[in-house]
Amino acid sequence: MSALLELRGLGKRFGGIEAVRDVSLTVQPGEIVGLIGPNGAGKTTLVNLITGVHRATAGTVRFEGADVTYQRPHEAARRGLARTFQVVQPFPQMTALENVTAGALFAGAAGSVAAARRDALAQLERVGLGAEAHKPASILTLPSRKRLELAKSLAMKPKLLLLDEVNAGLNSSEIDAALALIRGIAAEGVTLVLIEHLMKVVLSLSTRIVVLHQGALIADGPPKTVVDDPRVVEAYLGARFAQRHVQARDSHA
Amino acid sequence: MRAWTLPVLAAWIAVLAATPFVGDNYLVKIATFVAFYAALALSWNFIGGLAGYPSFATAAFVGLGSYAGALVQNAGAPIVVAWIAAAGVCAMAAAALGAIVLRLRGHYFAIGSIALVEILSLVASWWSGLTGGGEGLNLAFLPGGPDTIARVFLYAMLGIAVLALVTTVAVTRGRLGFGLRCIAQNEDAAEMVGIPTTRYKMAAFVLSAVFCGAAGAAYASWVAYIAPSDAFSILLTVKVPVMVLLGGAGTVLGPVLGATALVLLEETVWARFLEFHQAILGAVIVALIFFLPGGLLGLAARRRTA
Amino acid sequence: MDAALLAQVVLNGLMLGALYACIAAGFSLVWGVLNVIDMLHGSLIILAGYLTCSLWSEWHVHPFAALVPVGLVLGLAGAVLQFVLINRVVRQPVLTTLTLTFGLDMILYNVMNAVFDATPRRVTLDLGRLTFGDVVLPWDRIAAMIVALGLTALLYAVLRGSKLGRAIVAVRMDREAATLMGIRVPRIYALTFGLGAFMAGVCGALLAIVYPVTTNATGQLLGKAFIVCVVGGLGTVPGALAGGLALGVTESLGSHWFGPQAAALLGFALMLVLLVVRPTGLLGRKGYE
Amino acid sequence: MTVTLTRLLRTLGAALLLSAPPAALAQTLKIGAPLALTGALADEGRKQQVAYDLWLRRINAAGGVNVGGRKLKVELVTYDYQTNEQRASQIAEKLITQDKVDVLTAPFGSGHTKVVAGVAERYGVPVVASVASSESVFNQGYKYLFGTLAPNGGLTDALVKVVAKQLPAVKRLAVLGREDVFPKSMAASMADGAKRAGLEIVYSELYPVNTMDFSSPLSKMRAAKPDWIFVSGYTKDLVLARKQMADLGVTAPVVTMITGPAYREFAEALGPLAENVTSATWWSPAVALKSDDVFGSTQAFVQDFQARGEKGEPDYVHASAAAALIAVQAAVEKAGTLDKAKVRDALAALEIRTFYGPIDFTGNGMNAARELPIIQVQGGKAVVLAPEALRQGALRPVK
Repeated sequence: MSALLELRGLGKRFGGIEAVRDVSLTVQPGEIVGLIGPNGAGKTTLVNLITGVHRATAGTVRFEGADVTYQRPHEAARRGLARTFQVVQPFPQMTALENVTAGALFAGAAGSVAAARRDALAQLERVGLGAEAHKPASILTLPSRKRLELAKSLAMKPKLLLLDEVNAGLNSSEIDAALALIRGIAAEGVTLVLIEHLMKVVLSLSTRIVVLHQGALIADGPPKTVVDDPRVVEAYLGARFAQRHVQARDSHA
Repeated sequence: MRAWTLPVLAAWIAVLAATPFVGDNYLVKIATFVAFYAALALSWNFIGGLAGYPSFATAAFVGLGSYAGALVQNAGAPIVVAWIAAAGVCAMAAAALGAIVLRLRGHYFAIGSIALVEILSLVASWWSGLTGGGEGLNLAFLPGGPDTIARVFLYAMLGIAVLALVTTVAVTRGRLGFGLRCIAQNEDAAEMVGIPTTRYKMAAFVLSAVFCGAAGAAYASWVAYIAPSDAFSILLTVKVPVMVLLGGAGTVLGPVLGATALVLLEETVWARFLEFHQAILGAVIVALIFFLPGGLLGLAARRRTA
Repeated sequence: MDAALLAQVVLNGLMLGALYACIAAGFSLVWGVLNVIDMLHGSLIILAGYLTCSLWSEWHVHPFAALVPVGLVLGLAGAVLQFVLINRVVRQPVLTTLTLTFGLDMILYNVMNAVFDATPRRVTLDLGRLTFGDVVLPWDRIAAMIVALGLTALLYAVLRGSKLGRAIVAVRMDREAATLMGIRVPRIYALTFGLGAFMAGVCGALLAIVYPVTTNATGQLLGKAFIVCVVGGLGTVPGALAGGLALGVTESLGSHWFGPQAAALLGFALMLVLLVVRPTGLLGRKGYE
Repeated sequence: MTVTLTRLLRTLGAALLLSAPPAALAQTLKIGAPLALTGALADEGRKQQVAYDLWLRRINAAGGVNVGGRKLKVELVTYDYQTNEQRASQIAEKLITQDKVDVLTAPFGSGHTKVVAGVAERYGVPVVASVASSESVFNQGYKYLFGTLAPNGGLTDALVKVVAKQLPAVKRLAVLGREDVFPKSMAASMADGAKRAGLEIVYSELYPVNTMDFSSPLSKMRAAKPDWIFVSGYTKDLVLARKQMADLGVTAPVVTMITGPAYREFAEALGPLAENVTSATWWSPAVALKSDDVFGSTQAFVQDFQARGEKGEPDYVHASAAAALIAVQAAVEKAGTLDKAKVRDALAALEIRTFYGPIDFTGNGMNAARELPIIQVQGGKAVVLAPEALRQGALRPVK
């Protein structure tokens, strides 16, 4: 089975700044990849490159084998490459149901508006927003809006879903509920990429972790080894801390 | 769409269609202008009401339709053929011009669309070889008594308005309408959920030109003479969006209601206040902005939920 | 084509451009700060022209003396209008604010027609001209250049030097943050619109010498202001000046080579090209679309 | 259906019906006049209104129009069409169908005249235009459209003759015309007349309707070193062009501006700059004619004009507008009936002498061509240079 998503030498330069530098990465179907890295590491830029929001200045993006480097965002969505937004982007005056219907109707390619509406209602109930279906999206609480975003992404029938800090701003009980939901999505065979800061979420869900630092990949492997990799520690906590961490680990070994 | 929209529209069509049998030709002429402006308001609603792009290009397509229709009619084609040809020309022009102005948003789109009116007006007056320039262009004086001609053009304009209405209902209920509403509220998010925003905006812009083209061509056949400054009128290009605002933007009934109300208002106000009718219409527009933000339909909705 | 004629045409363009800059200065400020397209701007300029003509014909007040007083009168009126009316919808989308100012323009247009009637009138004053060989520079156009530079310098001084100016810039950059800093935004909006109306007043007073003042001209003035703002770009002080000069020279050369009708077309074409290629305009800054 | 909506629509509908006037009064001659009282042509519209009123007072003072032995009072029904084409066509329909007028006068604008004529032709209602002088207004084969102005070709021929006789050295003509019905045909017939008279056209361009600046065309014109500068346009254009000619040092022995000098506003707005600017016109108060119309003579018309409190002297627009109603009166009296077809035929066959000049409508409805007065602003007033019978002064070169 060829890779679902394949990045080769991907780069993005904004004038002088190189936000993403020479990233090569493949994602197999069914994987749950945690994409982590300190703030400003280029995580969201990378997502924007994959989904066509920004045009890559170097390298290629392949999805299901096809070269989609210069695809437009709506083409990515229709190909089953969906993403959620760090800052939730609803259609403010539309109801929650209509927001999700939009996903079902276009990327989800529902036969008709009515069919899309039915799909949407099912997804809303699934994420527990069935009651708020007819409320305008703008008055939903943050957790509800995050779940709305999830429901919309599901309605788009994605093959690969990029969850960009979907748990940001949630308290611990809300995170547990979100985790359960995400596990359910993965169980349905949707490949996931979690862009996250919360180690609890990343470690408990990811089958593999990729670390981005100053636009470049510095680690890629199972969660346990990556977390201990000195370069990752250094990226997050600074060089001095990294040495002490290594000495402490060697002294225990 | 509200439950009572279709019956109200049916009544509106019936009343206009009945004017030749209940009133004199002057009443028929007013009804014809109501239908003419309803067609323009419905056209504007695709791009301004649904997609939320404040277009001031209406007069550009009405004028282009007048000239295209006149040239085709003068080349010997029957009038209805000329009107259809004019609609086609405007569709193509909208596609070409849309590729330029639709890349802009908000204020810049508004300014870009007004520029289209001025540019086409200048081209029409400069290209005198084809359009007669400032001297204007004559059209054949159609045979037929005043009553027949009055009815022909009432039903012509009403026909174009009904076509625009049917298209509006189809679009509003369908995928395109839903997509345009998403674009209006958050264009980036719309792109993200899989809406090909460029193509949808282009479709709305073309739809906003097609019926204007046909109405402009029908108007040219009716008046039998067109000239650049009247064909491409800035007053018309601002009055049409005001009509949709007055009725209620983004709805099916709004444009029809707004066009009817403003034409009748101009009739009654103009006849009464000779000296200050323009100031009074200005005051009506200002009042509309403050007291009727959702337009007449907004009023109806507020009453229902209050 | 000899050099003198080319020099004359380019100078004509620059002087015409200076006039365009005066016309657009206030409009550009209101658009840049309040994000409002002020359809009233053309009528304000013509109103100032009528006032100056009356001052000249009734009391022989020299237009240059009338520049500031007429400007202040309009500035005050503009500030009150903004505070009472436009402020209530200033955050609405462009369609609302543009339609509102269009309605107000219809009222002002009708009142001016009733009070002054549409007969073109002018300050019959010949300021003479400067000649260098074949090249001629009319003094009233030179005055326009000076006033244009003056308005730009005034705007620069106000925005950079004064407390009001810094408040305007703050409001332009981030309305919410400005409010948090204790800036009474509605008052700043009123003063900004007032400043814009003041500039329209000064321009109108100057125009009374150069052009016949009639209500028929309000549309053309607005059209030029649109182009100048797009070409020059919003959000910078010299934007209107740059846009005006660019448009003036383009029209002058265009008319010389391709005829007057082509020149008008060229002006709009220049705008459309810049709208697409550089929506921020020649000097404009990001974030003012 | 919400209460507010139905109430609003009902009040609008009722108001519309109220605006239709009550049934026609007893037999009167009803003349419909669409006038531009607001909008771009408000100035010119008011001139027509004043002229119509002067005639109306005279005719009703004389007891009315003599139709088949009965004296009928005259009623003038006017509406403001706001210099708006759509409004002009609506008003024409309203005047004909609701006010049931017997005859129409035409609006000021040439284009708007053609639109009103189109409506009137279909109803068979005679229309008399007072300010349409280019053939292109009369080229739709309308049988019910007439115009009191003689074709503007006559103007330029008279101009060329005067200049050739009084300043024979003038050979190089520059033409700057406005891209608009009347001014464009004036520029074309001027160039044509000059060529026929052997003059050389050294510069010729058209400027767009909303021009705000003439510096570029005038600079190009100066380089062509003309000795006769011809500019056509509306008062606003001509005032601006004349001022910018002074600004840029563009001059020539003969400066002709059509029809600037014919208007009092031209000289007032320009002051000294208006001196020695020539024009051709269809009428001048200096044309002292006796006439068998309600006024009797040119002086009487001028006195009525000033008695009404109007400033200065009447210009050709006033005279031509009054002449239009004189023609209507003469036709109705000749036809002896208000039957529109018969009044139309009477108009076509009309040959009368009025204070404004002879009226003899030709095939396409325009008044017959005739020797038109050439005027020049001298001492702030329009002085007649030709024809010989009316000469008040000689052609002075521009300083």
